[in-house]
Amino acid sequence: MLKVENVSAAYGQSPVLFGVNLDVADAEAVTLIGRNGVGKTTLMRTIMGLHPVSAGGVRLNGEQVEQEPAFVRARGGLAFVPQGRGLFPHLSVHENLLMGLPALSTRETAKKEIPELVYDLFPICRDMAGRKAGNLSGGQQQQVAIGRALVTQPKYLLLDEPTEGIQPSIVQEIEAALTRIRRELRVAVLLVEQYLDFAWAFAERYYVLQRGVIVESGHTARTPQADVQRYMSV
Amino acid sequence: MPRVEPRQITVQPPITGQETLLDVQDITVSFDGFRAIQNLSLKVPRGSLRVLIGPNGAGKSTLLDTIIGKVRPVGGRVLFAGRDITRLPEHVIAGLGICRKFQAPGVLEGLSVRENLLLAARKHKGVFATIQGRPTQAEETRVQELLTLTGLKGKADVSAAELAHGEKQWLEIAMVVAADPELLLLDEPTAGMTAQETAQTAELIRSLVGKHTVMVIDHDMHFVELLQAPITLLHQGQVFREGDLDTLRRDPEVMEIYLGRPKENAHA
Amino acid sequence: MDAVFLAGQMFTGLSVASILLLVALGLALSFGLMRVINMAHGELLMVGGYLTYLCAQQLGPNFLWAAFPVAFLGTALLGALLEVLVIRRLYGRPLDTLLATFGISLIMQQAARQLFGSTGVPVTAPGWLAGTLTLHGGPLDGLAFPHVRLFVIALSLLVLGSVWWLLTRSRFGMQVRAVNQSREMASALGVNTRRVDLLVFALGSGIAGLAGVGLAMIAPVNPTVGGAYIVNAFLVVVVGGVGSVLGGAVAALILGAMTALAEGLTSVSLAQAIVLIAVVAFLQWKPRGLLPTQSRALEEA
Amino acid sequence: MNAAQKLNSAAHARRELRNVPLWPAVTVLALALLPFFVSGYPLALLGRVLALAIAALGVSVVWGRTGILSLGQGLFFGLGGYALGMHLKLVATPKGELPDFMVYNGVEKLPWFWAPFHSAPFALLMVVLLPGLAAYLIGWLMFRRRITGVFVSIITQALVLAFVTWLNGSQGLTSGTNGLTDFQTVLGASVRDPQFPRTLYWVTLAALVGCFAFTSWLLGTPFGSLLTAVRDNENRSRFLGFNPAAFKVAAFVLGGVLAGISGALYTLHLGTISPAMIGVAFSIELVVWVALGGRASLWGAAGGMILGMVAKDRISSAAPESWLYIMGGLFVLVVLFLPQGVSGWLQERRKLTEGHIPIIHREDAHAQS
Amino acid sequence: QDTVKVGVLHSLTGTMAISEITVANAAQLAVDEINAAGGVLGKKLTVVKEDGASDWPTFATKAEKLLTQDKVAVVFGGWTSASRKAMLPVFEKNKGLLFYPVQFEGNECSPNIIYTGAQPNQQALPALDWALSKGYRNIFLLGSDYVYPRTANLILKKHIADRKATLAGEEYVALGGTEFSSVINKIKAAKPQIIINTLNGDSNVSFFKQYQAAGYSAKTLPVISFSIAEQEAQSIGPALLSGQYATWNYFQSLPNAANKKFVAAYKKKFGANSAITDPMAHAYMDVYLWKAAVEKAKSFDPSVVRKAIVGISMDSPLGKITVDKSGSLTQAVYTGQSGAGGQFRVVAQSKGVVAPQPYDKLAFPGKTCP
Ligand SMILES: Nc1ncnc2c1ncn2[C@@H]1O[C@H](COP(=O)(O)OP(=O)(O)OP(=O)(O)O)[C@@H](O)[C@H]1O
Ligand SMILES: Nc1ncnc2c1ncn2[C@@H]1O[C@H](COP(=O)(O)OP(=O)(O)OP(=O)(O)O)[C@@H](O)[C@H]1O
Ligand SMILES: NC(N)=O
Ligand SMILES: [Mg+2]
Ligand SMILES: [Mg+2]
Repeated sequence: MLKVENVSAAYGQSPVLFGVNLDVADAEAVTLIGRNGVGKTTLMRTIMGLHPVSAGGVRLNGEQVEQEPAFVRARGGLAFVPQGRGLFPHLSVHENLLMGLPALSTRETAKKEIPELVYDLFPICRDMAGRKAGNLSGGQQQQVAIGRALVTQPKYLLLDEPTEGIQPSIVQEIEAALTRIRRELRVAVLLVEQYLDFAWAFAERYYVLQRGVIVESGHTARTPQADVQRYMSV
Repeated sequence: MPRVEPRQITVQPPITGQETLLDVQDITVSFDGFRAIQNLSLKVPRGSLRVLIGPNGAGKSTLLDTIIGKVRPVGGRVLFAGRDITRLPEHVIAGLGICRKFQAPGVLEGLSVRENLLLAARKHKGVFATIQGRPTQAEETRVQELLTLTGLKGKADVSAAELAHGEKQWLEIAMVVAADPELLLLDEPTAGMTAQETAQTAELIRSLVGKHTVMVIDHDMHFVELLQAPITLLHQGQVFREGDLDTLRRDPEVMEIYLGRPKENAHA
Repeated sequence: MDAVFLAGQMFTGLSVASILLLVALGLALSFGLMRVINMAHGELLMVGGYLTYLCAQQLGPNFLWAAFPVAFLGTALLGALLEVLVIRRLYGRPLDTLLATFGISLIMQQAARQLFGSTGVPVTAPGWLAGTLTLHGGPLDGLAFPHVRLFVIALSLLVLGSVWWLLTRSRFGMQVRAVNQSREMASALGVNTRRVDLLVFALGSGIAGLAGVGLAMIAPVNPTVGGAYIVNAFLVVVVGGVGSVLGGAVAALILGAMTALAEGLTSVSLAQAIVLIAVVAFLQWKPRGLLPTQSRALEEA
Repeated sequence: MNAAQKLNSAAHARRELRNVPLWPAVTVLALALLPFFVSGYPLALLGRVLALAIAALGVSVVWGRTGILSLGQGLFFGLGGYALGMHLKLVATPKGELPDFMVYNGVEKLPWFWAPFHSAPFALLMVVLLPGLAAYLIGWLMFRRRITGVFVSIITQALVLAFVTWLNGSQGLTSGTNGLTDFQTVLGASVRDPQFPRTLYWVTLAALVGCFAFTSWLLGTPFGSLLTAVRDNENRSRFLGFNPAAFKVAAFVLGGVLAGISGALYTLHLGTISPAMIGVAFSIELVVWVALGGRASLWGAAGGMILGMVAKDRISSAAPESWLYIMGGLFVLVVLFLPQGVSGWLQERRKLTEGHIPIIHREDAHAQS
Repeated sequence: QDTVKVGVLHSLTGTMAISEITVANAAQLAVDEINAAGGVLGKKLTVVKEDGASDWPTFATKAEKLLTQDKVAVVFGGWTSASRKAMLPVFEKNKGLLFYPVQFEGNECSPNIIYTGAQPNQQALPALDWALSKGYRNIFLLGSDYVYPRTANLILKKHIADRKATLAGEEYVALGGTEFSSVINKIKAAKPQIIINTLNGDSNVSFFKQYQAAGYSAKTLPVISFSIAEQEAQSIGPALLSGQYATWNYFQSLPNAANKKFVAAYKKKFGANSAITDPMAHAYMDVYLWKAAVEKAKSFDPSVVRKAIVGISMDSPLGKITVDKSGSLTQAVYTGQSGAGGQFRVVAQSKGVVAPQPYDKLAFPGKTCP
């Protein structure tokens, strides 16, 4: 269970998140939606430990981790694919994938290698293994970034707008890949998306964030997209 | 305004019967031997709207890079209003009337949103001109309009560094529009936007066409549909197909390399 | 100019290059990888020199073998201390590291002055390093290679090889490069970035200590000796291409050869100005150094 | 629009400054009246540091505004100083004779580039023109080739070292390490006249005020925004049609000219100009004090220089054997705890008390490459 | 008031601190001794110590501070000629008095400076004479690149030509330079019989380390130095320097009684391992010289003291010295050979004392002090 309890966060003196509560059960798919600038990215970064909480807590597998640095959370099973992909531009694609391994350093049981599944899901990781990641096109980078997150063998995968700038066929592939990941690896996913179609097709539950506050949540199956559409309009 | 030098006007007739504004002739771009663009030719008539689609890595952004002088082709040339701009410095190309929105938003972080727009709207771009000239009334008005149009009015005096990703996206679009160039190059303008914002952007772009020439890259087929414009599909650095969206949607090869299964390209 | 003189100058070039390289390698780590502009690097060399002196005092003529580990560990520890107290708080602010480490260099100089006296301490190379290897007969009859110089060349090659291997061939090196490119993402992937930073800075400092041992054989050991090397060391890193160890090696060779040539043809005091101008001219041609690290992403962002 | 957001814009900060012209006026007036209450060494010291504050303005433009950390400001400072120094040396040399150091170095004829410095107007022109041209040339060579960040810092450092090495090595032409000393009269006024220190102080203050006013006016024009734009996103400004190199060169020239004026005045204050006062260490020191005061603001830069240099003088006299510990420690502490300098810290505090949003740009964007 | 302030202005930090700190110490020792013996004209001396920081303009500003703010009666200080030249206008303008303890190039005689270090004819020329007398006739001149070595060598070259000896070569290295490969290579090609060395500061350490590494020694190619004294010998390492020569007005090993007392007192105060050098001895003696002049003038007024000092003569650690009217000393010259312990054994000395000659007759004909 990944639990966000009453989290507030700020940039300097300007608050962005106000007491956000959210949870993701094991192997569950949850989507977080909301307009531009409401704080979705900030929340993801706060969960990952890349941005400090000003109040509240984050619980990972029952343990309070809001004071732990990001690498401890990564080792505890949290993986993050940021908006903008966050590849290491000067490292090759293969090296980028290898960089997922340090997260396994404290897990004795884990095999410390790149799972074959990654190549299966994203063949580009093999085809372009030697290229500098910074030189890939946007869509190519997105795939490598998700692949790299999988190398860490996460329990919870945080995805910040993974379909942004991806060609339609690969969006389908990513969607399929994410579904496979959930099914085969039983990884829980917290997905930030602007595209309700995709979000609704993929996730079981949803949260709506508005100006730093969760204003609604529920099950995608029971809520028509149209009901949340108003939160997305200007 | 670029001066058209007669001897450089191309002899080829424009496709749509209008004057050709952008004429990409047989360019090849190579990165350490990897050919991101191969012998690509493309003509865009003045006042038209052109959509560029294609798989990730097809070379769309690289094509724009080449037009604005960020990347130099190893072969071929780019004519703008009849003038060969292939080897001109970037700021000169921009000065001729080509402005681009980048895929990753590029705004001037140390300045306020308003200052970003004012600089983009400036007509005179030399060192001494900037020392002398305060913004003109026309520039101020234009900036006000754009602030309203893009919903950034409330953040006009906020430093651009503090904007969220999507807001930066809007700001950059507004900057390109404020620059009032002959040719606008927009690289994935709607990435990260909601459906409604996407529709707004399409409307904005359509309103520019005629007075301006616009080339748009995007992966969002809803958006592309709204633009109602001829489409060029690039693949592996070459023009793969040209046509309208419906034709392309029926093309099995296009589905294979780009659109995916027909049922689901609704959402993406 | 006769053949022996010319050959001698070529050896001078090699010898100068080896010193430049030795001094620059530590910087290539802290500056090239962590973007820390360590103006106290020269003072870390100085510490290496003083530690060599202490070894010589304690151990007599066979001090050299002890001096290497002692100087390496001693300066590495000092580097680690600096990292924890100061550098750690300045990542992402490269120009601020320059100012802070300049302050540190002043403190270290003054500390050395008060601990060891202002005059400097004598370190004499052991007997087996005192001789020369002299050619007899042939066109280069009389050409001499001082043992000390050969020793420094060997030392710099050894350090170069180790650093190159560590950075480009080891897992640790990969993590270092990753942290350098995005500290946040590296951390989000489970890398303890603080530890990596600490180790890299300590390692760079340790290498400065090793360089200090080599330099003590041919140069003074006193509170201000660091200043003599710092500018040239930065030039080597820059000309080589920031972040490129091999580029640094080539740059050191070129600078060394140029120095020797200019000193041979003009006067020694003019040569330095000539070399400095030549470096600036070179950067006109290759603004990012010999082997730059380039990427589309960095430029676009 | 809420008040909080309002203040964050640079434009607004400038407008606000113009609304409170009181305290600058008071400061200048107090400084102008000072010679009636203070004399001797304290006045000389203050005059000296006011001269250096002019160079600090240049550092603020070049570094704070444009993001170019030049570690070679000493070069331009020196050119201004030597331009004036050569004139003063010629004036102090009896007619028909060569400057003494040339005689001792076996030089028999006045070198060609010395001759025009007999003319005072020419020398004064050169105080501005020489550093300006040098900055133009160096800036053009560097920025045209898109050399950025630490590369610029290291190249400028190398250049100043080359200049100093050349000065030291060309004793017949430059008097080498000794530099130019023993001046007698300045534009007809004897440097030993008891009134001279006061006059010099006022001239320096006037020059500082003039340079300050000009620079702050310039930064208030769109040109100033362009410098920020170029600093934060060179590519963006380029693709908007501005030539970043031109703006960087312009800023660099301004910084160079200010350093040159500063160098000339400083030479008058000290009565000597020598390589020792323009080298690498001096150039770094300039930057450090500007950082202390706050590089982003002209007030901060000038104030930092004045306070820093006075503090250095006092501390080194009070503890001649251990002042380096204090100075070194000060550098470290300032950088650690006042990343935006004193002025940045004050501004942040003001915003805090008024409930505004402070934004700290931790990254020196230009230094990333 | 029963105290009077005196200034001590040397580089306590920076590159020159290597040489100057101990000189400041020697001046301090003399002041302490004088205070212990009752002071000067019944007044105790208080030292105002300032750091010139190896930076010439700082010498000027600190001198100005000492004169105008502290109002010291006299300043003891300076090492490099550049620092002296920077201070000179300050002393002339404020009518102060500076005692300068180091050998220099001559060509200067300010009424406000007492030059007690050697003039060229009290060090460089006697050294040349000695070398020629030993049969070393092909000479290489090596120096730091600044005014003293350049001018000293200018004078030496005139005399080398005048004496029909030959100049094998001439090379200068920037102050603080540490790389001597090329220089040694050039020396090798020039095949001199002796090197006259005017390197200053820590360049000497580098030079001698690399000179020895290249296979040279005092036996194969002797070096006679003007800036290497007991202290430098200590930091170079006495072994490296063994057998080499230096010319000075003073060596720690001089057997006179005043020197024995001075050496013992210095070691007592600053440590038994201290090495004592010519500039230190000059600085120590300068304070006594000033005391003698003040007592003769019965005034602390610098201009009165300056007049009174001419003709004063005393027994000092350097032996008997006299102040001539140009404000320089008449003093003896010694050439010493370095031994294993870092001490110099006197191998030659001038016949009696040598009068100062601020302007060399051959190099700068017709020039004299006013
Ligand atoms: N570095 C920063 N400094 C100050 N404010 C910031 C910073 N980054 C973001 N903000 C502000 O925080 C708020 C939330 O930003 P965030 O990036 O979390 O939004 P988002 O929901 O992810 O938006 P988008 O959909 O556009 O990615 C925005 O109002 C933004 O202006
Ligand atoms: N600077 C570069 N160095 C090396 N390869 C590059 C560089 N820039 C682009 N490429 C390569 O050229 C190809 C085309 O890239 P480009 O960015 O133009 O694709 P795109 O069509 O814009 O893709 P996307 O839709 O993902 O943005 C890609 O394979 C990319 O890896
Ligand atoms: N006078 C000297 N040694 O500089
Ligand atoms: Mg976001
Ligand atoms: Mg693209």
